[in-house]
Amino acid sequence: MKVTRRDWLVWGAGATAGVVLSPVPWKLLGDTSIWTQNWPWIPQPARGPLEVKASACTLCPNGCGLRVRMAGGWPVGLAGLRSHPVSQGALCPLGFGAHQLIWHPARLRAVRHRGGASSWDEARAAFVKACSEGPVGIVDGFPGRAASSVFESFAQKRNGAYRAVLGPESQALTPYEAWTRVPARNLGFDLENARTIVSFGAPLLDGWGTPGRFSHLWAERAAGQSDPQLRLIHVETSLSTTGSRAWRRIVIRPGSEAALASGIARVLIEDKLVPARGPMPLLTLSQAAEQSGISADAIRELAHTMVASQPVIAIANDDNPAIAALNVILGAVGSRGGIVQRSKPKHSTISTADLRDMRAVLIDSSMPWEFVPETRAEVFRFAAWDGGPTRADWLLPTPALLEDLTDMPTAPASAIETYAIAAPLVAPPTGTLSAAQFLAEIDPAAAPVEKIIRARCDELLRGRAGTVHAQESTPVTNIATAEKLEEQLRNGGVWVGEPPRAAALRCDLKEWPAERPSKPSARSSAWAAPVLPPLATKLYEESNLLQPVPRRNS
Amino acid sequence: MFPWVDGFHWTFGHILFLSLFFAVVLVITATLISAVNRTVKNLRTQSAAELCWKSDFTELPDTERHCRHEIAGRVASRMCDNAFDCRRCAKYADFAALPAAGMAHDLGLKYSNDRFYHRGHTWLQPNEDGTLTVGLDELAEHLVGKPDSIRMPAIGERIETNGTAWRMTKNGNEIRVRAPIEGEVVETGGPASGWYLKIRPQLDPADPVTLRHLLRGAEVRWWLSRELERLQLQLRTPNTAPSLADGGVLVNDMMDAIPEADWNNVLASTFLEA
Amino acid sequence: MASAALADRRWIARSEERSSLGRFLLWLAPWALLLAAGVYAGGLCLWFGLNQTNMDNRFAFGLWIFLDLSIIALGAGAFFTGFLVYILKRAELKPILNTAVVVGFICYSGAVTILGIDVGQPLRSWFTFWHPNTHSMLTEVTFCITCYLAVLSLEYVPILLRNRELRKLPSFLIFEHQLHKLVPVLAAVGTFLSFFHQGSLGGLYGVLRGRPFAFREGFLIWPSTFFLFILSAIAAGPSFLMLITAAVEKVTGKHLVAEDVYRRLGLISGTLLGVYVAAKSIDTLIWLNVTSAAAGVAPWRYYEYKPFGTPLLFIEIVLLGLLPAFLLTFRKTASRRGWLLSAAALACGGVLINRFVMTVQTLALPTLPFDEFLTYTPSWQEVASFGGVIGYGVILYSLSYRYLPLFAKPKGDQSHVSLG
Amino acid sequence: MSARYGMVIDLDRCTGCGSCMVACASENNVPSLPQASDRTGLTPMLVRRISNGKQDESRREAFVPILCMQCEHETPCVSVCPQQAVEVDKATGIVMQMPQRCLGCRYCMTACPYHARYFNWWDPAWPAGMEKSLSPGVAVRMRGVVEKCNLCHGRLHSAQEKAAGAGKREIDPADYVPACVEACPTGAIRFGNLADDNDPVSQETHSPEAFRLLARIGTEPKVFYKSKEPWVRALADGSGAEVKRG
Repeated sequence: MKVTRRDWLVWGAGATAGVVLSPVPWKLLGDTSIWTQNWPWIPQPARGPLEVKASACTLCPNGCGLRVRMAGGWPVGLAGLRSHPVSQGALCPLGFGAHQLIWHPARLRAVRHRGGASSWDEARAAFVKACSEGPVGIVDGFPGRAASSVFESFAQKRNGAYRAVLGPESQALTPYEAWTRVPARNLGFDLENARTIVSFGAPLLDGWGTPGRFSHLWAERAAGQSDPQLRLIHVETSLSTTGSRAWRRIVIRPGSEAALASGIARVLIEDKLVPARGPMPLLTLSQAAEQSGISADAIRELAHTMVASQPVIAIANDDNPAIAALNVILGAVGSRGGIVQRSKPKHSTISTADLRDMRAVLIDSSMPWEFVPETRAEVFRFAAWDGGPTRADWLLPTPALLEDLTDMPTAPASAIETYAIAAPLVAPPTGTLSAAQFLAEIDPAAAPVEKIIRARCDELLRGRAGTVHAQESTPVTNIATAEKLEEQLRNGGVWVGEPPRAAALRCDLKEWPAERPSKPSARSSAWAAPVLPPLATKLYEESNLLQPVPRRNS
Repeated sequence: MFPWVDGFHWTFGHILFLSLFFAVVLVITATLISAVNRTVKNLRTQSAAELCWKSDFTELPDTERHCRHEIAGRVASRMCDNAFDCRRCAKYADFAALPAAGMAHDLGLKYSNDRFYHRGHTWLQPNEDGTLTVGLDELAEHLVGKPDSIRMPAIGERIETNGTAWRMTKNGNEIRVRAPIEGEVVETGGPASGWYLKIRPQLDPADPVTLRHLLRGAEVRWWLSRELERLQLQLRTPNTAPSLADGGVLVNDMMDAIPEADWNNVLASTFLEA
Repeated sequence: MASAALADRRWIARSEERSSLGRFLLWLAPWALLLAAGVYAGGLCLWFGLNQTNMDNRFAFGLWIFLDLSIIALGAGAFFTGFLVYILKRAELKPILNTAVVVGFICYSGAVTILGIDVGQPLRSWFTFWHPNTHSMLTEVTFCITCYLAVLSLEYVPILLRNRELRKLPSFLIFEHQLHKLVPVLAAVGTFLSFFHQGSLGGLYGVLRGRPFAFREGFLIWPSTFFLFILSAIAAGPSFLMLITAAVEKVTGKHLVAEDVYRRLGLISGTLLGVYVAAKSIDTLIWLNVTSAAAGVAPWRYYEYKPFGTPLLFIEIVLLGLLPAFLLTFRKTASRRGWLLSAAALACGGVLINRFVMTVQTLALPTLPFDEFLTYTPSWQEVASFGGVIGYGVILYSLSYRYLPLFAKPKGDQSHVSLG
Repeated sequence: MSARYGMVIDLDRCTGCGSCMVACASENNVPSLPQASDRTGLTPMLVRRISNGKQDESRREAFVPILCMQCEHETPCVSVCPQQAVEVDKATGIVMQMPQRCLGCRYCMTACPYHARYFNWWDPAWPAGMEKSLSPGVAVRMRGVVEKCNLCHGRLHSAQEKAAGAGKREIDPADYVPACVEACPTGAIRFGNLADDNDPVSQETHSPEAFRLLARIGTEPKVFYKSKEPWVRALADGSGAEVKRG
């Protein structure tokens, strides 16, 4: 029969009706909708036994205690370790996302020489050659580690220079070195016992020192109280988080912290608020007021408030001597709730040789990415991540946190001495070496990190002092062998020394140090890694909480 | 939605809401189904042709729906409202009684007084044996000439008044010829035989009402002259103008003679297509 | 071309005069372009997700919802005319019944299409039928709109089947005939559904106690916006029909509808608009003095944010409410085509503003005291997809006008024959 | 017996460090998409900086952690969801979001006065290998659905499993602590069972310093705030016009 247009119309109509009435389209709809609920390309979390391990964060010198949740052999979550005596279960916001840094797109996975691809052999050859041609400088961000002593001894042998670059917390303690003859690394702020804390721009609540330490103090003794046990007076040039949360907030002209300190000191002495312990500042009160941009009365009022509730301590955000001198006037040096000596000075020979004269400079991964040595030497830059353009001839990939064996000595500015070990929880990517491992390969005679750590545990054991804080705390005297001690520490235990003997610190300040304006610190926060955890980057971008930092790698 | 679906609660809200919803769905589907159902029934019974015709009739342009009595000059102006089925027309008798107009002038068309003419240009002639012969009238024959193909109904098939009698094609035009009367096909002819169908009518042809709806006698001439006028208007093209201007003799096989004309419309109005 | 023109002519009713095929296609071309752009933009949104739009967590609804609400309100003419003709037996409106159905079908199908793009997981849209939450206004809307779209399609079918070629199939013609006889039932169902979903669309915002600017007290489960939306929709629907019809007459240069039909529509539209404006004013007063105070917000604070503010309120209620209501009912103005149409335009504008205020302004205003007033500009994808709907509408309407009996012939009622 | 988990957030203790945000995102497998902005990102826990509007020395700032308030009465998002993708868990009082049932109509987002709901505008994605760091027990949400804080339901689940393993009915409260609570260095966010009158947190909600955001719209959140500072307490009702976003 002949097919006419009419037939087509009828069939078309019939077909449409038929299909719609049949279950086929609905079944298809159902299946597709279920399919959309798990697209094949949506990542699924790892299955596998969940285990929790304790360790220490190695991204900054504060070495907060880490509780690492692991699934399928990979870290899937970080949290603070409550048993840690200093960090007390807290982490900085960056720390909570740090386990993802292992996978950061900017992770360095191969040796690079002046932007081009290279190999460890070439790097090693170049470094050995450099060593044979002249002295090498080694720059360390977290002094006092086993790795640091590897650096130190290597530099010594090559009569090079070992240079430890300190964060603002430690820098604030350097002026006392001259007056107390105790190296800054053995000093600390006894915040725990202070009643009044005057911070000259130090971001006490925003990345100063060990995050958990001051925030706990503040939360327990100050937060929201009109007359707090712990009075936080924050001197700053523009509103900061710490300022907004402080008990009192003083706004001064940029760079006039020293002037204000002098003014306060003058008032303290003139009004006999303190027994005269030191020289009179050079600045007059009116000069101080004029420089700092607040009235003389305000300075006087501030001085009176400071001594109203003692002990009182002033904390600078740099190595400004005037503020240190203020502490001397306040009698805060060597007294409870002031600047205390937390440990005996160890014989350390920090050479003062200048990096400029070096043939080669090795920068450890513990140094912030921004750090660029003022030298024309060949620069060997160790880092786990590429933080963007920098002046380095060699980029050498190192293990990241949780991948490398590191010991973490006392945190900067801490009043008590601690010692922790971060044991590797996951294998580092192939082709990564830490600076210490690199040097050990070159100088097999030198003691490797493992040996030094063991030696230190042995030392701690022989010292018969202190306690190891883990789930339960054990006095060192109850620990049989160094192996046992090291094992405990490797499992996240923290050794804590005896409380500091404050009186033991003697300080004599002849004349008031020369005025100089405070310089903004080289290291704004303790964070040392070249990149941020992606989630932290997200936090910066998706909230008005924190300002994006230039270091960010997206 | 259903008790067995996760998350279903037997709350008043659910019951009220869903019963309302299903009621609505039910009504809609019921409407659809009943429409389909009735359609099928109509198609099965014979009423389909009538329904279609009535629907088509309403779509005819006004000019093609004038009452036969107006054409015959009995009334001034009247539109048919019975779809050309005078058997149903209540007013028929009254109009038929009125005097018709005088003789129209002679046309070039032959038509016989003993034939009945349908508005769809078929004629019908009663035979002695009670059957009726159906053919295409002269105007239509002139128009179509020799059709390319013809589809005749099967013998014994029933056809309906104004339904399809047979189909023809010419130069790609589908032509559906409407049946002048209902009945059963007893024999089929064709152009050659001068007639197309022999029908045994359903009703008695002797009964005057049976063929009342068909034109006869003088009416036919008036009607044909109107149809010619229409053709003149529709086919007014240079080469045809003279042949029709004076109602002169129609050329044979006009569809071949004047292919450029709008035959779709011409045929539609000739064979009463919507 | 000639043969195409002939073929095209076969599909056009014999008694109708239509422009040449060429001119018709020329007319369609720009709209087809618009439609194509819309399809492309919509495709982008479906394939790459809603990040293609400028909506965000705060502006979770944007241009699309605003325009959906608007065209659904304007499409209300369809059900309301049906209601008047079949339920209230107002035969004089029959001439525009078919065009009303087509306009309604276009509005609703367009809105539903856009909603399909607007949801994040279109493939799961049917979940609403599977796990309906009967407390949600959106469930009501989804159910009603789906059903009503079905109704509109059923009402559209008879018009479609009366096309000159399609009718040649007896089955189609009979089906048309039978369906047409049942259309009153559909009209009744449509009325029921429309009253509900027009209302629920208003309820959508009225129930948001989290948005004090939109939240309204109400009657039983229905906030006052429920009833206001119904009123404004049935008030604007006839006006929109007038505008469409007038536009078609302008474009085709034909006189399609008797003057008194316009006046009748105007009167209906104007009267309802008057009632609406009164109700709306009372509602606004209650909100200003009672509702918002109960929610602990200073109502006038909401009107401090520019560009929205009290001027918008004035425009919505007086300029685009009271004024057209007056113009449409007042004999002197209503009898003048120009006045009538501009009044109708104002009325439609009023409904648009109202839908805009309810959707966009509600989201722009802060709820938390430390929120800010946010603004949002739709992305080109959003605009284009909606342009597509407009293109689709014009094309579908033009086709319907060309090939279907949209405007029943002026001579009496011929739209359908009754048996015997 | 059924619990009513809730929080008291001491705004005086909040230093705005953001630890809770990162901890939350990490725990709940929130992707860190570079293309996301402050208006299109997923921040189930969002700390917002507010100030008393002053610009001089008297300017004070505070930080308000915003998360799902777990509204108890006429929960706005629950009643509006067209397909029951949001429900209040009777046993815990937690407002549960079921992403696999959500069709992404975002009506709940317009309903939430706290802007605590977020839409997945993009496909979730992580840098190569980083998916290994996803926290187990929390499914990744697909594009086109709404999500929000569910008080670390994954942790509740594992706590329940642990309890069941030990043959106990009730979970040990120590086993169920949301990530943000665990992360807060100042203990500003406190979490507890408000149905238990002996729970210190439940008692804290009755302190005169405690308040709820937009309490007057009557959604009765189970997340309380407290502060001694009057200007911060002005947040309690929407009329705190003097409080501006930082």
